[in-house]
Amino acid sequence: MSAPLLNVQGLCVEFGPKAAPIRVINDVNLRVDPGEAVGIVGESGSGKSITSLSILRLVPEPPSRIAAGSITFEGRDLLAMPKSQLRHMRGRDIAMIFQEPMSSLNPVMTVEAQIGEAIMLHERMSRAERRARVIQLLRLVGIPDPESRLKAYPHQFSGGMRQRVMIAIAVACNPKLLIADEPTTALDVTIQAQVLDLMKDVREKLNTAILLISHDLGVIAEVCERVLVMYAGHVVEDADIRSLFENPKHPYTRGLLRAVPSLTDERSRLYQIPGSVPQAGSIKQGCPFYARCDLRQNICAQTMPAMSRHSSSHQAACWVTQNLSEVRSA
Amino acid sequence: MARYILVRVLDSIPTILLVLTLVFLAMRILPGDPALAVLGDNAHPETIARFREQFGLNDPLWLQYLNFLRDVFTFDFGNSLVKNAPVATLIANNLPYTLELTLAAMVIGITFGIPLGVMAAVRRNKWQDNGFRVFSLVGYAVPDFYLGAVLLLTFSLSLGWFPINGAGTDFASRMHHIVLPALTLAMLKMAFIGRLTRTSLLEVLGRDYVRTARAKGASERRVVYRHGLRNALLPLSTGLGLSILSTLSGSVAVELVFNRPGIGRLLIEAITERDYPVIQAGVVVFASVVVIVNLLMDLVYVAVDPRIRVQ
Amino acid sequence: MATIEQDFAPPEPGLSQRLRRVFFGRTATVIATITVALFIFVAAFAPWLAPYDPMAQSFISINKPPSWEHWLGTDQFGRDVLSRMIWGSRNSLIFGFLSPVLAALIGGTLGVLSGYFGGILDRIVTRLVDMLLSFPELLLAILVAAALGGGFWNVVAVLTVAFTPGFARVARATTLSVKQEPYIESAIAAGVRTPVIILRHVVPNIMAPIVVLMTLWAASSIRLEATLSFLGIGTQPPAPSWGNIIREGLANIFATSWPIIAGGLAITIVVLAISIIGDQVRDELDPEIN
Amino acid sequence: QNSSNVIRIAVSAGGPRSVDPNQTTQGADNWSTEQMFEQLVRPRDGQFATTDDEYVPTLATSWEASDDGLTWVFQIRQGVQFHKGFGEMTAEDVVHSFNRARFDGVNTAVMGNIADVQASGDYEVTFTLTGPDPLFLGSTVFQNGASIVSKRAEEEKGEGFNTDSIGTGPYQLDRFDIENGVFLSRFEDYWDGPANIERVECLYIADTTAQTLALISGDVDIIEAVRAPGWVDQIRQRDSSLLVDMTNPGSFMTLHFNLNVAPFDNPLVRKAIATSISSEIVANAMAPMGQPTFTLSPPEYPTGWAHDELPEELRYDHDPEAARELLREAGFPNGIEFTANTSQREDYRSSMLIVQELMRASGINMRLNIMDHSAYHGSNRQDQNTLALHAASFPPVALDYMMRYLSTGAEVKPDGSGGTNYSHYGITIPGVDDELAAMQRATTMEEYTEIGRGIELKLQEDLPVMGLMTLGFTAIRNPRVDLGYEVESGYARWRFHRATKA
Amino acid sequence: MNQPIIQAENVGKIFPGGGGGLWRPAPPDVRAVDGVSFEMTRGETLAVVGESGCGKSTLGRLLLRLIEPSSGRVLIEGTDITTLSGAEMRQMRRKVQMVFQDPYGSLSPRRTIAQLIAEPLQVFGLVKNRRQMRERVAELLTQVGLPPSVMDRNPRQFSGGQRQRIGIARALSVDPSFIVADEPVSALDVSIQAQIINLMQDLQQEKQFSFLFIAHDLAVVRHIAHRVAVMYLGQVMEIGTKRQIYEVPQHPYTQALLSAAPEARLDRPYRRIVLKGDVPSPTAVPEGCSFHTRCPLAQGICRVERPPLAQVAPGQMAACHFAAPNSLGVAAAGPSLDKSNSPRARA
Ligand SMILES: Nc1ncnc2c1ncn2[C@@H]1O[C@H](COP(=O)(O)OP(=O)(O)OP(=O)(O)O)[C@@H](O)[C@H]1O
Ligand SMILES: Nc1ncnc2c1ncn2[C@@H]1O[C@H](COP(=O)(O)OP(=O)(O)OP(=O)(O)O)[C@@H](O)[C@H]1O
Ligand SMILES: [Mg+2]
Ligand SMILES: [Mg+2]
Ligand code: NI
Repeated sequence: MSAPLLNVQGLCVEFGPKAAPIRVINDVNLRVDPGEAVGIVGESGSGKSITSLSILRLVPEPPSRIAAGSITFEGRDLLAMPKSQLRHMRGRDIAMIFQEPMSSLNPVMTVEAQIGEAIMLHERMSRAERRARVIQLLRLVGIPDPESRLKAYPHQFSGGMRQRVMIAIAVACNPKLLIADEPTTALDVTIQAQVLDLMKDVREKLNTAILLISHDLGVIAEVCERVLVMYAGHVVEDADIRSLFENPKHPYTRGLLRAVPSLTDERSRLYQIPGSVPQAGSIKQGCPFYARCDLRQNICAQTMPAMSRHSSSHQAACWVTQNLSEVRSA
Repeated sequence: MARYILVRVLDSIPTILLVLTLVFLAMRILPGDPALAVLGDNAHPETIARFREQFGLNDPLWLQYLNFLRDVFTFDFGNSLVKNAPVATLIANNLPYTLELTLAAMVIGITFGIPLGVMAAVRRNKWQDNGFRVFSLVGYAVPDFYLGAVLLLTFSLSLGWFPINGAGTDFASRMHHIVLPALTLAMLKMAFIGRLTRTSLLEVLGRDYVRTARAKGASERRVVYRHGLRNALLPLSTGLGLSILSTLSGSVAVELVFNRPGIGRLLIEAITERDYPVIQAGVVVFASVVVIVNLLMDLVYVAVDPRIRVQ
Repeated sequence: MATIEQDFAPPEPGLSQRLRRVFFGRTATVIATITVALFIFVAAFAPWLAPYDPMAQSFISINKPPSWEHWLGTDQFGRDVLSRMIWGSRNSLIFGFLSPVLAALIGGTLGVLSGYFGGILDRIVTRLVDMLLSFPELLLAILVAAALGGGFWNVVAVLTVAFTPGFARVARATTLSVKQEPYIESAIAAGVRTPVIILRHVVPNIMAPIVVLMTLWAASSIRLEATLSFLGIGTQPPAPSWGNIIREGLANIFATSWPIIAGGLAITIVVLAISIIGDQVRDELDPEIN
Repeated sequence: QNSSNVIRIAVSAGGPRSVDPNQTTQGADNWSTEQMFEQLVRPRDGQFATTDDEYVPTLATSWEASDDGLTWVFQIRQGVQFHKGFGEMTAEDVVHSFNRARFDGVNTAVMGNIADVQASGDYEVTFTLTGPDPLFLGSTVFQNGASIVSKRAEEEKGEGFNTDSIGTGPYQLDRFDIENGVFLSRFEDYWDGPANIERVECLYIADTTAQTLALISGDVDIIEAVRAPGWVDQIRQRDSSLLVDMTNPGSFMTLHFNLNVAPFDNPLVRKAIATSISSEIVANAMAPMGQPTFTLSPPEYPTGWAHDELPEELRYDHDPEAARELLREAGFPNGIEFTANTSQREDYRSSMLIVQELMRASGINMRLNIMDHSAYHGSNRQDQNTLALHAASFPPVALDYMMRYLSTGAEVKPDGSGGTNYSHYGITIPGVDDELAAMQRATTMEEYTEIGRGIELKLQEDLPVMGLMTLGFTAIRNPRVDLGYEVESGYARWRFHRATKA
Repeated sequence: MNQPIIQAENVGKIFPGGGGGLWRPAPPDVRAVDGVSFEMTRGETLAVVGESGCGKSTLGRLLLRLIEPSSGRVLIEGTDITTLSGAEMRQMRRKVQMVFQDPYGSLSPRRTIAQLIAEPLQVFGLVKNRRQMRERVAELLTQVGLPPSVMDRNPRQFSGGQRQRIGIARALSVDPSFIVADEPVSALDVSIQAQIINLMQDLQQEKQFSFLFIAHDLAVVRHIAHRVAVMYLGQVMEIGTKRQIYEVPQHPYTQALLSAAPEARLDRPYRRIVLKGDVPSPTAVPEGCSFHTRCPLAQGICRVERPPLAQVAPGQMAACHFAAPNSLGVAAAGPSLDKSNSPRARA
C-alpha cells in the first residue's frame, strides 16, 4: 500500500457550548490515496459536509470546533499547522467545490478575477500569463469561447456554467486532492451528467485525487472507486464500490440500496427503512441505527460497534454482520 | 445603463410632485396668519388687508397652487414675507452651511464607522465587538440635541475650546466652528454606519463565496476586505443614503443647539414666523435633497453591483 | 400498515415562549427589561409616585438645587423637577408605545392587503411607502408637525405617519413571501375563503417582523418625541415631557442644570434599554431583518 | 476679537427684516434704526416723556402750536448731514419723511391726525391737524415711522432703501446681512459730534439659550433678557458683574375677557377671576421686570390708578376664597373650566402659566393651548380666544391704547379684518366710545387725564379687560460697556451714541 | 372505461413579465405551460416529469385552478372549471386536492396538526362538532401511519417525512377523486422517500382516486405511475404508458433524460447521452421544436416547424419530427437516433 495522500483519524466535531457540546461527527476515519476517487454518501445531516470542511479547517468556528482526531496530508498534520501555513495548502494542494454554484461565486468579481485570484495566491505570474492560464482553464472545463467570457460576472452564467467555473477555480493550481461537496445536487439531471463527465475528465487529465460527497449513490457510482457510508455522524461502512453494491455489510447500507427506486427494475413495492433519520448528536450511546435496524440486538443499544474488516477493502461497523462474517470466516 | 439612469430620474418626478402638493396643502392648513406674523400684533386692519392683497393670500387656492408650481419649477420662490430678501437668496445663503455640516459629519462618521464595524465583525463576540456594540447602542440612545448641548456646555462654555455661536467667516474659523456640531451628528452616524457595516459584513462573511475564497487560500485580510467588504458595501450604500438624510434632518436640532445658520434653522424659524415662501422652499429643498440623494445612492448601487450594472 | 414508532422532537417554542426567552435570556436584557418595567411602573403610577403636582408653582422656591424636599430641585416656576420627570415619563412612554402600535395596525393592514391582493392598491401603497420612506422619520415628523402644530394627538399622529410606511413595507414584503409559501396555496386548494386565509394563515406568520419593528421603533419613537418637543413642535408646556424639560432647562441652564441632566439621562436610559430588548427580539425572532 | 471699538448686541430674532424705520415690523430691528435715525424731537435718553414738555429738541430746534392746537410749526436744525454724503437735511426731507409715514408705512394709523405737512421754509415745517392733540409730540412726532430719512436717498434707492437706509443718526449702515445681522459704523459728521465707539453690531440670535451663552462667553456685550421667572437672577448668579438695564413701566400685559363667550359674559365671573389673580404675585414672579398694575394704565402713567387710590370694591385684592364665593354667586358652585390660547413666547407663556396656577386655587380651571406666537396672534385676531393675554408697550398716551382696546371701531372680527378690541367692549355691553371721543377733543392735559381716569374706573366696574402687570423691557449688559446714561423707561432699545467701552 | 375524471384541453399559461412601469419596458413574458392536453381516468396515476422550470408545477396548479389559465380548458368530471364562479369553484375543491413538495412550507406553522387536517373538513361542513372532528382526524392520522396522539402538536415538531404524511392526510380528509402531488418526495431523504412512495401507492389503490404525480426523478416515477408525461419548456414532449416511456422512448429528450439519470448500480442500464448546453429560458422559447437547441438529431426542419404531439403507438404520443407513427403498437427502437444510443431493452 502506498502512503496515503489524506489520512483522517478519529475525527470528532462538536457544536454548541463547550460545556454541553453536540457531537455531530464521531470518530471518523477516512483515507484517500493519491489519484484515488473516494465517495461519501449519507442522508441529509449525517455529517458529510462537516467532515469535508474539517479537512481544510473551514468549519465555522464558533459555533463548531474540531474536538479530537488528526488529519494528515502527505504526512503533514493539518490540524497542528498554524493557520498561515495551512492557507498555502488551501487551493494549491487541496481544493474544494461546493454544493451551491449559485452562491459560491463572488457576485461582484469577474470570472477572470476569481479564477485569477486562485492562481495569484499561490503562483507568481505576470498578468498576461495569468490571463492565458485562466483562458486555458475555462477551456478545460468546457466554457465555449472563454476569451469573451473573462469579464463576465457570475450572474450572467447558468448554474451548470457556474459549477464549471468553480471547478476551474479548484483545479487552477493542479491540486493533489479535490474535495467536491455535492457538486451536482442543485443541478438538473442533464446538466449533472455534464458536470460529472467533466470531473471524470479532469481527474484523468490532472491525476487529481477526488473526495466526492453526495447523498446519491448513483452519482458516487459514476465517479468513485471507494465509498464511505455515513449515518448520524458516524462512518458505518467503508468499501470499494463493487463490494458495496454487491455485498453491503451494514444494515443501513443494505436498506438504502433496497429503498432506492430503480430506473429499470420494476418492483411493485419499495423496501422501506422504518422511522426517521436521527438528528446528528442526538444519539448518545450505542449504534445510531439501532432504532431503525431490523437486525438489532441488545448490545447494539449499549455500545457503538467498531469498524470490522470484512475484506482488505471492506469494513463496516455492525455488531451483527461482524459476527456473521466472523462465523463465516472462522 | 444610461437608460436605467434616465428611468430612475423620470421615476422621481411623481414623487417630487406629490411632495410639492403636500407641501402646498400643508402650508395652507397651517394655523396662524402670515400677515399678523409679519406685521406684528398691533398692526392696523387696513395694513393687514393691503399685505394680504400684495402677497396673493386672497387668491383662490387653485390659483395659488398653480403659481406655486410655476415658481418652484422656475426656481423662483418669491420673497420672504418676513425677511427682506428673495427666498432663493436665503436658501443659497443657508444651504452651504447645512451641506458643510452634513458632509463633515458624514466624513467623520464614515471614516470611523466603517473601520469600527469591520473590527467588530472580524472580532465578533470578542471585547472589541462588545465594546462597539455598547458604543453603538449608547450612540443610538442619546438624542443628538442632548449630546450637542452637553458638548457645547463642556467644550465651548466651560473649557472655551470652541466658539459658541454661528458658523464662522474665514476658512479657519469655519473649521473651528464646525467641530462640535459635526462631532455631535457624527457620533450617531458612527454608531449607525458601524452597526450596518458589522451586520452586513457578518452576513457576507457567512456566505458561500467567502468560504470559496478561504478554500482558495486567501488570507483573512483579503477575505474580509476584498470579498467581504466589497459585497457588504451593497446594503451599506443604501444605508449610507439613509444615513446622509438622517444626518440632514438631525442637523435641524443641532443647528438650533449650536445656533448655526442652515436650512434646518431657517425652516424652523420660518415655521414659527409663518413665512410661507420660506417654508415651502425649505421643504422643497429638503425633498429635493432626499430625492437626489436617493437617486445618487441608486446609482452608486448600480456602480458597485454588477448584477444591475451589466444589463 | 404498521405505524412506525415515532421520535418526535421536543415542542419548539412558539412566539410567546420565544419572547419570554428574549426578556430573560441574557443579563443585559434582564437589566434592560427591569429598567423598562420600572419606567412603565413609574409612568403608570405617576399620580401616586410623584411627590408634588407637576404643574404646581411656587415662586418662593424657584431654581433650587436638589434637596430632601425636591430630589432633583425645582425649575424656574418652582415646580418640582422630579415630579415633572415622573409625569413626563407618561408622555414619553405613551408615545413610545402608542405610535408604533398604531402604525403597526395601520401600516400592517395596508401592507397585508396590498401584498396579498396586489394590483392597483399595491401600486399606490408601494409608491406612497417608497416616497415616505425616502424621508427620514424626523424630517417627516418636522414637516407634518409644522402643519399640524404640537399637542398630544398631533404628535401621536405625526409619529404614526412617520412609522406607518415602514410597517407597511415590512408587512407587504413578508406577506408577499408568506403568500408564496405552499401552505397558503394549500389553504386555497382546500377551499378556504380569502379573509379566513388572511386572518388565519397570513397574519400570524407576519407577526414576528412586525413585533421586531415595534420594539425597534418604540425606541425611535421616544427619541423622536423628545426631539420634536425640544424643537418646540412636540408636547406643549406646561405638560411635561422629557424633551421639553430639557428645552426649558437649557434656557435656564445657569440657574439649575438638574432638569437637563435628568431629562437627558432618562431618555438615554429608556431608549438604550428598549434598544437592547429590541436587538434581542430581533435576534430571536427574525435574524433576517436589518 | 471683542475689542473696545465695537459694541455687539444680540437681539432675539431670526434675522433683520428692514432698517427703514418706517418699515420695521420686528422689534429687534429697532436696535439698529435707533442708532441710524432720529426724529424731530426725542425724550431724554433712557426715558419716556410723559408730557410734551419733557421732549428735547433733536432734529427740530424749536416748535410752537397754535392756540386751537390744530397747527404746529417746527424749526429744523441746520447743518445736519445725512449719512454717506447724501447732503444736508432740509424741510423737504422732513416733509417727505412724514408723508411716507402717513401713506406708506407699516403704521400709518398713528399718523391719522395729520391733515397736512408743508415745508414753510428751507428749515421750517408746518403741520395741520384734524383735531387738537395735547400729546402731539408723543403720539405722532416721536414715532418710529416719523424718523427723518433722506429724500434723495430714498428716491435713488427705491426698494433697496429697505436694506440700505440713510438717516442722520450717530451710526451709519455698513452691511445688512439677512442671516447674521446689521453692522453699523460711526458717522463722523454726526451733528452732535461723533460717537465714542467705532462700530455697533446687531447680531440676530433667535434662540434665547444661544444668546445667553454668547453673553456669558463674552462674544456679545448686550442681550435682550428673557422675560421668564428667575431668568435675570440666574444669569446674575452665573456672573454677578453683569448689569441690568430695564424700562419701567415696560410692556402692558393685559387680560382681555371675550364677553361673547360664556361664562365671561357674567360680570361676577369676571370679578371672580380678577379676585383670584394677584397682580403682585404675578409681577413678583417675574421680578425684577414685573410691576403690578391695578387698572388698564399702570400707576406711573397719568391716567393710571394706584392700588390705594381705588375704591375698595374695585381693587379686587387677591383672595381665593372670595373668588370662590363670587363664582358661587354667579351660579358656578363647582368652579368653572375653559380653554384659552396663549403664545409660546416666554413672557406670554410664563405669565399665563402663573395665572393658570393662581386661578386653580379658586376653582377656575384654565386649560392652556400653547401655540406658536404668530398663530396665537392669528387666533386672537380671528376672535377665537376666550381669555386673551396681550403684551404691547405704549408711550404714556392713554388715548392710543384705549382706542385700540376699548373702542367699538377696533372690535375684533372673525375674518381677521378687525382690530384689537378682543373683548367686544362697547358692542356686547355698553362701552366708553363717548368718553374716548371727549378725550380726543380735549385740549388740555388736565382734561385729557381726567376723562382717562374716569374711563379706568368704568373699566374696573365692567372688567372687559384688566391690567395684569407691566413687564419691563430688560437688557443685560457687559460691565465693560457704559451707556452714558441710565435706562429708566422708554421703548425697547437703547442708543449708543454716548456709550463707551473699557 | 368510464368518463375521464379530468381533462386538460390545450391548457396554457403565460405569466406576464409584470413590473415595468411608466417608463421602463416590461420584462418578457414567461411561457410556463404551452398547449398541454391529456385526460385521466378514475384510479389512474399519471406522472409528469421534466427538468426544473419546465412548467410541471404550473400545470398542476392549472388543473386545480389555483392560477387562471391563459388558454384552454380544464374539465373535472365533465365540468369546465375555468368558468366556475368563486363559490362554485370552492365546492369543486372538495373533489380535487393537492399535496406539496415542500414538507416544511406546506403546513401553516402556527396551527396544530388537528386544525390543519380538519381545515378542509370544516370548510365543507363535513364535521359537525369538535368531537366528530377529532375522531375523523385520528382516523386520517392512522391511515397515513401516524399515531393519533400527535394531533395537538405543532408542525415544527415533525420531521420531513412525518409532515408529508400530514399533508397527505389533509388532502385525503375530504375524500377527493383527484389529487395532484407536486414533487412530494424530492425534498425527502432516500430512506424516507420509500416510505412515502409506498404510502401513496397504497392509498391510491385503496381509495381509487386519480393521481397526478409530479416529479423530476424518473426512477421514482417508475414505481408509482401508470402513465408518464415528459415535459420540456412548458410542452409535453412525450406521453405514454410507463412501459412505453421506459422501454421504447420515442422522443430524443426522453431518451437523454433516461440516460442521464445516475443509477446506484455498476452496470448502467442506459448509455450516456450527454446533452450539450443549458435549458433555454422559458422567456425565450426557441422557434420550431423547442428542443432543437440541444437535440443531437436536430435538422433544418426542427428549427422552423414545431412538431405536433402525435401518436406513435397506441397510447403513446411524441412531439418529434423523427418519431414515426408505428401502427404496430410496439415501437422497437427510437426514431432515427443512433441505435447504440437507444435504451437497452430489458433482458
Ligand atoms: N451551524 C450549525 N449549528 C449547529 N449544528 C449544525 C450547524 N451546521 C451543521 N450542523 C449539524 O451538523 C450535522 C452535520 O451537518 P452537515 O452539513 O455535515 O450534514 P450533511 O451530511 O452535509 O447534510 P446535507 O446533505 O444536508 O448537506 C447536522 O446534523 C447539522 O444539524
Ligand atoms: N407566479 C409566477 N410568475 C412568473 N413566472 C412564474 C410563476 N410561477 C412559475 N413561473 C415560471 O414558470 C416556469 C415554470 O415554472 P414551474 O414552477 O411550473 O416549473 P417546475 O417544472 O415546477 O420547476 P421545478 O422542478 O423547479 O419545481 C419557470 O420558468 C418559472 O420561473
Ligand atoms: Mg452538506
Ligand atoms: Mg415545481
Ligand atoms: Ni407679539
